[in-house]
Amino acid sequence: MAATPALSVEGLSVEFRTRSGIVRALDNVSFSVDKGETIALVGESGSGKSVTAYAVMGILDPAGKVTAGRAMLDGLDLLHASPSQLADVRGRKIAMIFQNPRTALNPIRPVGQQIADVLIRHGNVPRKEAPAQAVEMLRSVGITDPARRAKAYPFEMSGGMCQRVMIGIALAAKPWLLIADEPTTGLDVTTQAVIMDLVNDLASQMGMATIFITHDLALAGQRSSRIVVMHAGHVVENAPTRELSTNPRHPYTAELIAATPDSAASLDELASIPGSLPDLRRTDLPPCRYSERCPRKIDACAQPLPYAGGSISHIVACWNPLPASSEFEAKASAA
Amino acid sequence: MLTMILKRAGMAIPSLIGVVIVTFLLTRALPGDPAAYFAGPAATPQAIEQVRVKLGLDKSLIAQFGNYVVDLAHGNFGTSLTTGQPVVSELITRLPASAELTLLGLLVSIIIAVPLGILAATKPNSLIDHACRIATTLGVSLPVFFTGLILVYVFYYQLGWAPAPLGRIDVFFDPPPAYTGFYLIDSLIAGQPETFMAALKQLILPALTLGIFSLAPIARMTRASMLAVLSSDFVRTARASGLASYTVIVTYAFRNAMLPVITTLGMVFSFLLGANVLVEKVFAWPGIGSYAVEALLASDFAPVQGFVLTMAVMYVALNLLIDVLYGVIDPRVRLEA
Amino acid sequence: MKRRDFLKSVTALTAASAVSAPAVWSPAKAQSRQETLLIVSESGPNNLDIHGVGTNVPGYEASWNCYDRLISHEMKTDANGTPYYDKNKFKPELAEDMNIGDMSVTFKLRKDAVFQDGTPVTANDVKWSLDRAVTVGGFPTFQMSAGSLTKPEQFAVVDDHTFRVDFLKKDRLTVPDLAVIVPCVINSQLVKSKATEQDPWGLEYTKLNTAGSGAYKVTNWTAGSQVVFERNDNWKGGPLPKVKRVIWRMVPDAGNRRALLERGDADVSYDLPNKDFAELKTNSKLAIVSTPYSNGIQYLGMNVQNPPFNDLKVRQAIAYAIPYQKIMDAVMYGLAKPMFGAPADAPIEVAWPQPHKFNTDLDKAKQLLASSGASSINVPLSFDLGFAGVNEPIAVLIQESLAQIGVTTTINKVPGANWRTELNKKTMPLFENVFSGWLDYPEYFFYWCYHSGKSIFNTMDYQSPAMDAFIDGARTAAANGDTAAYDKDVKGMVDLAFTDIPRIPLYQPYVNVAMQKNISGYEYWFHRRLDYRAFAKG
Amino acid sequence: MTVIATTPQREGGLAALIKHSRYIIAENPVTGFAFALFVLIVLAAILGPEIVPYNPLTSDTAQALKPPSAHHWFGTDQLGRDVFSRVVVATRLDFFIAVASVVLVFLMGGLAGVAAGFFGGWTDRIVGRVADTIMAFPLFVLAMGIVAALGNTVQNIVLATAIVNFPLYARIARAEANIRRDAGFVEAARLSGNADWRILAFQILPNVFPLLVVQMSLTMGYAILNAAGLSFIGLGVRPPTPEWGIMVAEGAQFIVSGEWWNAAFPGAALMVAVFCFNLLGDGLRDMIDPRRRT
Repeated sequence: MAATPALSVEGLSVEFRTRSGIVRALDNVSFSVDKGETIALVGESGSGKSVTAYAVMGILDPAGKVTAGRAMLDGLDLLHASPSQLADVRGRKIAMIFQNPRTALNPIRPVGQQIADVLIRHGNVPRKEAPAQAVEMLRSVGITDPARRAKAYPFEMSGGMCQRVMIGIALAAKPWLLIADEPTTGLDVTTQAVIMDLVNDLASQMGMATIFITHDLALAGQRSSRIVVMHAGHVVENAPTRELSTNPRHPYTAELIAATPDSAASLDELASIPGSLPDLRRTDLPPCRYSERCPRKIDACAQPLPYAGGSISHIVACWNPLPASSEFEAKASAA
Repeated sequence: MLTMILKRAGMAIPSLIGVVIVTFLLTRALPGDPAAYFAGPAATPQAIEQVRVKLGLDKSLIAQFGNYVVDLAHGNFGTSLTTGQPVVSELITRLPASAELTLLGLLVSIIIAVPLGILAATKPNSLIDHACRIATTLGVSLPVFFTGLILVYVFYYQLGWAPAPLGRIDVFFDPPPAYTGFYLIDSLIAGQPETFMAALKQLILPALTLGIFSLAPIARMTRASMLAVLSSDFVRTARASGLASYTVIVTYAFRNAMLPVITTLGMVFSFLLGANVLVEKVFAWPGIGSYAVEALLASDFAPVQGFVLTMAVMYVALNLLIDVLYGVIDPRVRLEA
Repeated sequence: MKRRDFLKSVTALTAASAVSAPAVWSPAKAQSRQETLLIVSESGPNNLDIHGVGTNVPGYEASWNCYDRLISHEMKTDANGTPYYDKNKFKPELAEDMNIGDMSVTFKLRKDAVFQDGTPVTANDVKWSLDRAVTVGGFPTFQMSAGSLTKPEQFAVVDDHTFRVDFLKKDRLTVPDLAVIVPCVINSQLVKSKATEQDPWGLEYTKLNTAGSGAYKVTNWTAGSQVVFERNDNWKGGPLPKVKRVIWRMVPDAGNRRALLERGDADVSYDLPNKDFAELKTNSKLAIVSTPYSNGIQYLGMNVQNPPFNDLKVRQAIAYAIPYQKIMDAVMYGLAKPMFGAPADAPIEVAWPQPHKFNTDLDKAKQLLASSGASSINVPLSFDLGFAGVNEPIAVLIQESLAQIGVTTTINKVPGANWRTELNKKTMPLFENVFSGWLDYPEYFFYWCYHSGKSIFNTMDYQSPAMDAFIDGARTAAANGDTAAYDKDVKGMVDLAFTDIPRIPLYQPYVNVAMQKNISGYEYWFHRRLDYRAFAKG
Repeated sequence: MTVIATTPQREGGLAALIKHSRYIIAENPVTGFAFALFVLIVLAAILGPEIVPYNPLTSDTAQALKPPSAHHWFGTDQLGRDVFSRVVVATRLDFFIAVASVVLVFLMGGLAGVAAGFFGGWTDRIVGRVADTIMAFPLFVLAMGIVAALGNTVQNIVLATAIVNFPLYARIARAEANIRRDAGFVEAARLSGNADWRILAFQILPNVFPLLVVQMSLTMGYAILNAAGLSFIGLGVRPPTPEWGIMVAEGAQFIVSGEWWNAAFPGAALMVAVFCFNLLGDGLRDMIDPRRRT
């Protein structure tokens, strides 16, 4: 694995103190993303993918607490960095865009000004040049007539345009890593494709690592080189896209693929996954949180999860994974 | 923007009419009989009857109301029997006194309560949050006149720091020329720094009294609205893009949180106008509140009606001002109006 | 060191430093401060003209100082050395000379007297002013009638500087009635020029402006907050006053008024609670002068026409059940002359006010109540909210004491404006009130308080032909100078008032005035207001 | 960022409440403290007259204006009455004024508002106009006018406080009722044949009630302050009944002359009560809905 990891998350665990008890949102989550690589964090809503991103960015809800783990970015452990260190890194080295663009922008401040704020803060751009550079930024994210648009307010722009502005804000200081938390979910399909192309083009131009968080396995497949599947706060499988789609080892991933409509499969073949995510407040959670819904459950599943299962590049946390197909086995063990 | 203002003003007309009717009935329900009061201590029944006719109180209620409305249309608020002067001129001289005191009280309250509210919101349920809440609630827990009396006792009587509670300006200073009626502004216009200082010193204690009394609603509203804004998506984006905490909290969060706070300011201002009736009594302030109270106790209708109507108009004007301010702060309102 | 003394020493310390011309005054202001007298009181005038409709008591003070009258009173000194108006000796003011004939009195006016706008004072002004007083109605007209001055025809202009008043009937009160506040001399040219047909006497103008020849004129009046008087330098009515300017500020809160005095920011105040006066007397910083109300009594009145107080025994029971001494101590702090507890054998004097023989004796009260056969009594005890400072604690003490003899009362606070209406109705069963007459003569007091005529001050609705006979007899005896008949009638009316006891005198209140040590020249007048003309500062 | 997919199965009602309030108290000690104060006040209101050392009404002029001492913990007032007994006994009257005002304003304002929100049309317009008219009045002067016109009995003070607060309650109730008017469960209730008033009483009101409860605690504080203000200008409770407001107003004249305890102790009691009610209001709001803006 030649490329140095832009970000490596090791053993991340997060808990939330809520009115009705302690929620163990994340348990021992580990993955890494290399410079220029785009990986996808995939899972049902509530699987902890966004929590991971917020934990890494240090913008967890006040009730949330990182209880274990590290997130190394350029030698700095984000999880234990001081607020000022974090403030310097956020926006400059690591940036994030969110799901519903219109509410994610300041409603009473012109969009150009919002980009200029980041430029002034991180891009050490002098105050009087910031507005011009912001207009340039708007142009680079594909907004037509950026000079006029810069003075407009978010409510005067479409969802797609707002998303472009958000991307402009995120990439203003040319960060190393961009986390995109379901950036296109709120948009129509055509805009969705345009935005995703934009993100990929800019990422490759800047050699930027990208973590693409989505619940849409198909979309993840098209846009990322590696997929990390999460279930109820656990990373259950982490493998290159093609290998994962053709040879899913974890029963949950297989179920997910079966439940994802692609051009080939017809509607009625879609299987729905039985049961639902376990309540993470329970104190009697089994080590493998999928076991209660897993058809391949065996006695071993009561043991603490193995993390080294499968090859280096294809990790699966399961005592009774699906058999590895011949094609990948040889290559994996060799590397 | 203009259409919005006219629309709001239009909507306020029915409530103004309501105020006129209710005040008229309320003053007529006052037990005192002004004719007897103003016929003097040893008046014989005929003398009282003579005064009653002079005041036009012998006519039927409807006729009296008719005359009252006609007078009102001509801007004639009638004459106050307690002070013997036309109500209009009294209101003109006294309204700035009360407005200046109440506005300064509000300013003091904002300067203290808003930062407290923001501080409390940024660290919810922390020690500071509770301390802020306790401090501001203490302010509102004491009757305003008692706070005033304690402040006078401590800062004037014992320590001598504050000037004598003798009204708007030191006895031996002549008030500044009356351009606006606001001593502070007038003395600045007239370029009299010494008068400005004298007037300011007199204002400190009463404004502080009013300020303390209105800390709680403003601080509570600022905290609640800041809490809501701080948990919104765009603040999360601002934090995620590493903006300085000052920018996030003040430029991004607070500017959005100001909107509901401003509406509270409107309500608090009209609340304070009522409360400063007592502060005016404690600080011998020649304001509109103490004027109305004396008139009410003496069952002197004209000033009470004049006072309440002025307050109603001010209340409507205040709400219009708030709408305009809304427009200034929130482009959505401005562009949609 | 008791806590209160400690506080007092602290205040004495801080106040002392304040009095010695605090550094804040710039020289110009220090000089003007020296020539200005600052008076603080609870309420201010509602009209500058004594003839105005509904002019209140503070209004009297403005009129007294800004207008002159034909005659005024000489000064004598009372028991504790305070100058006290001599009710029997008159001194010239606008009239140089006065000679009283059989049925008239003729005045010679000063030649040099001028009004404040420079026009000379003539007999026509005097005629116009007195005609005005007897025709505007209300209190001024009633006060003139007290001295049998009722018709304009009585007033005759002999020549520019001679003026005659003809008597309708002989009345000893006529001449003194010309020295009270009401018959003041007004600048008739000026006021007539401001009059209109609905307001022939120019009452609207004189309400807001002073148009007289007095020692002071009002230069600024913002009702309810301040009145400013400037000295009229060419005043001829007497020696030129020393105080150049008088500022009279309304400070509603009694506590603040006391603080202003103690810190030396105010020069004079006269309506502090008795407790403050009593305490200020003991500390050395301020000069306190207490003078009994001339011809004034605080009393507990009962409506004698309706049960239960139409029964004499019930009234006597109440008279024995009142906690007189408690009232003197806890409410008046000794600053009043007791009107109760005279020894049983003490003879009735030819004077008023004088104490009655009742005192607190609950057993006697219970016996009287039992023998009266009155069933359980439950009545409201009303008083004027305007004077709650004194009336309320008295009411609470009386309520508690009456409860012990089975009489239950509920306290009823009546706002100032409605107090006169309630009095006029003469329906209140039990109430506290104070009455004092300007003319200090017993028959004058009894004529308004005990005579069966329809006066508002006969609040008890007391109708007694015997009492009327005594009062009328005394008035005619006084007019004819028949002292023997006069003494017999006065003793008769006082004795009847104490046996019928329609109202129970409690005490004769004091007029208390607190002044800084450097203020002198306070004089006690029948109207009990301040006379700025005699004051001096420094 | 959804945290809980499924809600936990229903624990026993009471257990949930205790766990829930324990969480609130732990989370927010101030509300806990306020609740303790509230209990203290209620106790003083109930037991007051029985446990006080002196009869609050007997005067003893020999003992007038004595500073706090062993027999008179709070000293004595102008007529020698024990200030401590009067302050404790006054709790009952002040608590009554607070509760009565709040119940009255809830009935008047709350119901009118709910009716306006639910029925809309004419009711809405009338209630709206009445609320606007009252809002346009300077609050305290309106209260004074009512008490001056009708006489200063306790009932009139309560009525004045209720009328002055009517617009606030009407507005809150109307907004809540308006939102819930077309809510699913209301439609369901209507479809299953419930008459309008039944829907109002059993569906809408229970939902509006929690928010009004928050406002009611604030109004309790306001009611006592209002009574005190009225006493200061002579329109308060009739003497000699002990009530904090009038005791503070009468005691105020003794501050300058050094007898501070006359006003200080009733003032402190009043402050503690209003302080407790306000904090309780904040606490209740957090318990019901932390983000809801009043």
